[in-house]
Amino acid sequence: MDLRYTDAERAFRAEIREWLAKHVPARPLKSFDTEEGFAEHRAWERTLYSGRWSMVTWPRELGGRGCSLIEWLIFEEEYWRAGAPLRVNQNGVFLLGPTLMDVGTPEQQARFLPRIASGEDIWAQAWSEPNAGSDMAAIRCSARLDGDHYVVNGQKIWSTRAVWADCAFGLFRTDPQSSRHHGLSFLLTPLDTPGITVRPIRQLNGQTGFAEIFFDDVRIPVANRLGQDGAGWQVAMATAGFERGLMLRSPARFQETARALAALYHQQGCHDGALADDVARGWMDAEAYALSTYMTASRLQKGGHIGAESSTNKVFWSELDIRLHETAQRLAGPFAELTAGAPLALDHGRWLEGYMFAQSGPIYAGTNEIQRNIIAERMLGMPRA
Amino acid sequence: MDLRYTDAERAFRAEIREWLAKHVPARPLKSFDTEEGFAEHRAWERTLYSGRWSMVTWPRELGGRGCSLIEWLIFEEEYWRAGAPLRVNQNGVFLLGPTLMDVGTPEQQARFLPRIASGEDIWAQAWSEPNAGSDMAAIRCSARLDGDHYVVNGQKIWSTRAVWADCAFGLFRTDPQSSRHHGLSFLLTPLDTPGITVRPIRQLNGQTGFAEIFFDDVRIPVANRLGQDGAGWQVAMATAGFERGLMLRSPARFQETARALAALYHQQGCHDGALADDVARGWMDAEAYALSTYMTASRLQKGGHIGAESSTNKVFWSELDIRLHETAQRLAGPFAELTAGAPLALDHGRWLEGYMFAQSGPIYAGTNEIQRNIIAERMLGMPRA
Amino acid sequence: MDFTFAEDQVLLADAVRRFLVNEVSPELIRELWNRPGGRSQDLWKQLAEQGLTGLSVPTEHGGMGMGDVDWILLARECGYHGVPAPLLESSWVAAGLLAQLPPSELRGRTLEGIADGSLRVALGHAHSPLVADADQANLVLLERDGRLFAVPSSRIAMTAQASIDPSRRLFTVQWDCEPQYCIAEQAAGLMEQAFQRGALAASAQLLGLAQRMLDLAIDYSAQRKQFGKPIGINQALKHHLADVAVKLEFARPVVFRAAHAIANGAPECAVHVSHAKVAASEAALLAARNAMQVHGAMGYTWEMDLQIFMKMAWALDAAWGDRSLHLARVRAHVLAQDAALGPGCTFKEEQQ
Amino acid sequence: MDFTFAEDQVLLADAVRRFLVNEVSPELIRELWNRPGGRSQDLWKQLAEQGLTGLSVPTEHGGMGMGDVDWILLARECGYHGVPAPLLESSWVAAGLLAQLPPSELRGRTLEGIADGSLRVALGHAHSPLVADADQANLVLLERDGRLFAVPSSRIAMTAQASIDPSRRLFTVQWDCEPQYCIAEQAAGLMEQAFQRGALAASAQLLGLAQRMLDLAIDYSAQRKQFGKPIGINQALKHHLADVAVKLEFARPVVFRAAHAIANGAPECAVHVSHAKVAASEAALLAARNAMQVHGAMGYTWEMDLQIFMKMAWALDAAWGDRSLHLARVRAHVLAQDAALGPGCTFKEEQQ
Repeated sequence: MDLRYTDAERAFRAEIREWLAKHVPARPLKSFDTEEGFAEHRAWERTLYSGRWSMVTWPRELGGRGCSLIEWLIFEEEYWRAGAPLRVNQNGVFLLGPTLMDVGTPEQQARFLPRIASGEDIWAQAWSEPNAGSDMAAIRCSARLDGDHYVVNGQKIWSTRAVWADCAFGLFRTDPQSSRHHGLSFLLTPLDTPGITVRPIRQLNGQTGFAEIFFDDVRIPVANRLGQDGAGWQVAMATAGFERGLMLRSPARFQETARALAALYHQQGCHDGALADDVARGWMDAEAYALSTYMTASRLQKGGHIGAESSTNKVFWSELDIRLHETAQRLAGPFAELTAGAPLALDHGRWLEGYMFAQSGPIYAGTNEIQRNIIAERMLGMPRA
Repeated sequence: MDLRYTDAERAFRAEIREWLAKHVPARPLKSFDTEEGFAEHRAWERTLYSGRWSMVTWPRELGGRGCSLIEWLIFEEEYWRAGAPLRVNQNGVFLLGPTLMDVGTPEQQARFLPRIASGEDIWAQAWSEPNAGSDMAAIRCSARLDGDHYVVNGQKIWSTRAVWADCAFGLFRTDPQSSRHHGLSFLLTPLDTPGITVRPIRQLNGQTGFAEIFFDDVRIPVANRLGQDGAGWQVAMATAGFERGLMLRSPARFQETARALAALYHQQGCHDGALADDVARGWMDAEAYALSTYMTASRLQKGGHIGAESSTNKVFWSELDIRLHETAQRLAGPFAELTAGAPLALDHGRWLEGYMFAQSGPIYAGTNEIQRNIIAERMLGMPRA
Repeated sequence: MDFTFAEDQVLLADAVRRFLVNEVSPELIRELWNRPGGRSQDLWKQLAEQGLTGLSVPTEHGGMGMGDVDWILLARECGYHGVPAPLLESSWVAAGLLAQLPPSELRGRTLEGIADGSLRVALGHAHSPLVADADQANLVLLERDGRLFAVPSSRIAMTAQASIDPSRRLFTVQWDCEPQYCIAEQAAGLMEQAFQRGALAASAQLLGLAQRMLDLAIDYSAQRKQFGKPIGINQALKHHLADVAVKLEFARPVVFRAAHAIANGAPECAVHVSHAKVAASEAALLAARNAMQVHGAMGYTWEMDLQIFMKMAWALDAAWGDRSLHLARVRAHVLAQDAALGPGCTFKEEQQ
Repeated sequence: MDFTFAEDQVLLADAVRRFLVNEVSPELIRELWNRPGGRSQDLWKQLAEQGLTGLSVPTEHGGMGMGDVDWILLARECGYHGVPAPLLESSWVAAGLLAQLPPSELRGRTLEGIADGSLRVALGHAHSPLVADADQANLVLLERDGRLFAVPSSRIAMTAQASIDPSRRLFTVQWDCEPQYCIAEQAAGLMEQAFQRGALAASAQLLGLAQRMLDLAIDYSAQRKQFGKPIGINQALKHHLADVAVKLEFARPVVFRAAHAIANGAPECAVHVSHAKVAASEAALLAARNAMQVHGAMGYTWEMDLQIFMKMAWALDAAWGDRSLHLARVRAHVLAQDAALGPGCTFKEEQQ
């Protein structure tokens, strides 16, 4: 155990810090759940790519930096510290990218990866269906083989980024006789393919952060299938593992929120002892999440694997996020109800916006009830019903 | 709605307050989970009876005062305010007594009620069995009819007061062919009947607050059956309703604890804001429980019935009791671990003792998990599995 | 001692509930959220026709002369249905304050206007710079330097401050101190009582909102299927909603009792109101959180009604004194050296 | 940056675990709870034979010269098995303090005694008047007026203060200030470090206790049947224990990091230790509560092992600084005007 950074790690930090200081936009970008904001974020992804910072853990030959997980954590720390924009490209960089590297053919890797890296293709997820949310094995969207194409029919829902994204990846039932998690395949498709209709879903904050995707005789080339026909579930589980595991929510995000919360405490001239404790606990828990991630990253670098603790991560950060924003709402006093547009809204409305977004944390990427089942059954070995 | 006491209610309060001031023992009695303490408490029940205070809600002809539920609440407030002893006779006064009045024959009422009122007979509960705890319908203790007696065999467990009590009441399976909640009967028996063995169970605090009761060909007269043969479940549910409902834990108990907690806060010279809030919240919740009970009592007096809210009561007071004692333990700082015998123990060790006892609250009289199921299914109408 | 409502109070609440079920649907609320001005004159007219605008107005001024305990069940219904109109602020809180003033032409005229629905009165208080509905009110009651003013809204410069609940139309106000608008030289007691009444009204609405969100979640849990069965069979979801039921069950009597305390001028009234606001807020916030969790991703959409009531709950948690303010009042009471705590003190002041 | 343990540290912990599984059973703990004096000379001898008593003692005095990071996994095992002996207090905390002193005959002799198991040293600290194991220790390290004393226990008047965990033998002490027992003129820094090390040792034990209670509850939930099935199939019980697992998962790295901070004299060491104590305490208390709930009425009995570890957790929550003390330290850090918070500050001091 040595909790000092190496000289190389410190140099890496200095490099990204310097680059960000020069490049992070002076004014915050608009939300990528708006059309204009999406375009701004896409441009930011290109800027990141120009500095080879868009996917630091990817191999050098793909335009990445082959960073270790510790370096990735340093990158994230500096990124959040600098107040850089959220990553509109997250689905591609952290989910599809690693999956492609794992199970994609060389041809697929060459076709898709560079365009993800450069931000040319922004990817949407197409997992859930109206009756396949927590129960993802209930997927019914069909993909019938017809020559060298699949013909896809059905509906997806809760597709993040899908409103303005270029492409989508997801699971489809390629074997009509199959049930549950058998007979599914993992397909990739541009969203401008004929027969695809994207219907935005308006969310809590009034914006359209996700969408329904309707497939009506949509032809997807067999070459766009990732992994074997019928092996989609396994591919998807690996992807979901990346998601829940380490990279969906880096600790830096919550450390930044905890820092801002302490600043808000001072700004509001608060002297409420219970709220002071809540602020302190917010910091403690964000630190704990960071320490846990450093420990996991160290272990993975030595060849370890991430298991059911990805479920403990999901539960912990999503509930921490709610607590942090609840505390902020209490610190805001009578101003807690003001939205971004109100002149008296604190910190330009970030806290209320964040509070709303935090509501989704215990739900997406597998509800926390499902995660707790997984923890109890797979990590603790408790009996199934 | 009129939240002022009537003149009669005020006079009642004055009367009990005066009597208690004269009669409450100057030094606290020993725990009734010890032999000596049990005897002391039995003597106290006789003293209470001598003043007609042992069962104020019972009819006058049985030695009670025919008090309204509001008067009962006043009685309890004064009783706890005066620091009077816990009621060793609780099973008889609040559970068996009302059940006897409901479904007992005149002969049974004449036989059992006066001896309960006077404290001559202290009753134990004999509900649970080793494999019938939360699942009380799994009762297997058999009572085979043989002439004008039942012959009882089997084992009961978690029988409160049974170590030194005189009699016990409980459910027994009188129809060997029956299953679940059918074919059970509600029987009463002296504990010195041949064939009965009582084995004390040592609990968390080292004392023996409950016991196992073993029945080996024990003969119980049919005349000791309460209600019809095979109708024991219905009789027992009525009894359990009394228990969970209003009278098991009167609000005064928690209001007294909340008062003592505020005193402990001052005594410890505490300036911790979060703990100050916890003390305030303890008071608020104890008040809320009192207000809720006054509302229920008012409603019952107008002919209303108590339903699934008895489950919300159980959940609320049991978890409140834990919070109150957790706060006390935190206020105690380094002294929190000291037991009654330690010279530096705060308030003669009442807080740690109470903390241990509070642990049982969410478990006995139906675990809080079962209560929450009942609330969801019976009160909210959610679907069963 | 009788902690039940009178039969006519319950009947009135039933009647108001039937009225609101028909007239205030989530569709109306959504429509008003999108309408400039955000208010429906029709709805206000109907409320006046029902006599609700004049509930607190003395009978000699055309009202029903009712009190806080009469209001409390109605206010809960207003919360349950999310009434997108300043009924409670104008007809309970402001009217209650005006009714306390010595008789005057302005007082009489204003109370009559409130009763017949032709006038609306807004009110600012010391614990927030935000004044709800200042723009469409005829008068705004405001305090300055210890004196109370009834300022025509035309004499006030306003800046809109958008709330997460678009049914709440908030403004910061700038106004000059014109002596002709002064209606009382000693504002402190009146404003404190109005503040408490406002907090009580918010508490009652929060009870209603909590119940509404609970009901929505129960319904959703019965309809929505996963793994081939209604999601409501999951023990975790049952316990989420049971927790809400418990919280609500023990907030309700606290709010009712606070209404009685205000109505009877109980000496520790402020503590009871603060307790009520904290308890009702926390019940509603827990209902919002757990109903959201039961709804899953659907709860996060604009389409589901849950979001409407959730935002109303969030807003009312902040309004009329936030939890820190009200907790501090309770704390000061409980931790006072001479505090009368413990059994037998619950209705102490009512005994005197 | 490498946040993993070295292989030999893990192997040592494995060996100690195997030793404790065999030698420290709940039966032994129960027996010692009933034995006058409450300690087993045999067990102490075995601990010495394993080299554990001399782990912190410099090699020149017959010890193994190991540090805080080496200890941490072992201390967790001591918690898991409820070791009823003052190993951590004497051989880690007191030995660690003595090792800091300049060489002297007393220092050398005492450290050698600690290493070979012939001597035990107890320690009092400023945040509690209670001294553990003062009666059977040969020396008690105590501070007065800023100076550090090593007082023979024969020179101390003691009053027993019974703990809920009978394995903890607590005393208040009275002693005269005899100059020949003074071992350092400047006690403050040494005592503060010893206090932190004590809090760290308690934190590690609390991690072990939490894991033990979790394991007991998992086992019980699989064995105990209700309604014909193991109770562990109930989602409510699964979630109770999943909550414990989450709490524990995020307390563990905090404790490990605090060990590293003490070992390396990190400038914000006190904050890290306080964070560790709070996190480990709360994980253990949640484990106690939820394991109790899973055990049902059985958990409330003396017979089940749960009560042993529950009481140990309650006691250690109070010992070596309670939560209020440690939370206050963290709070002061977080709310300092110049606090270095936010991303990139986690290992800030280690960078320097």
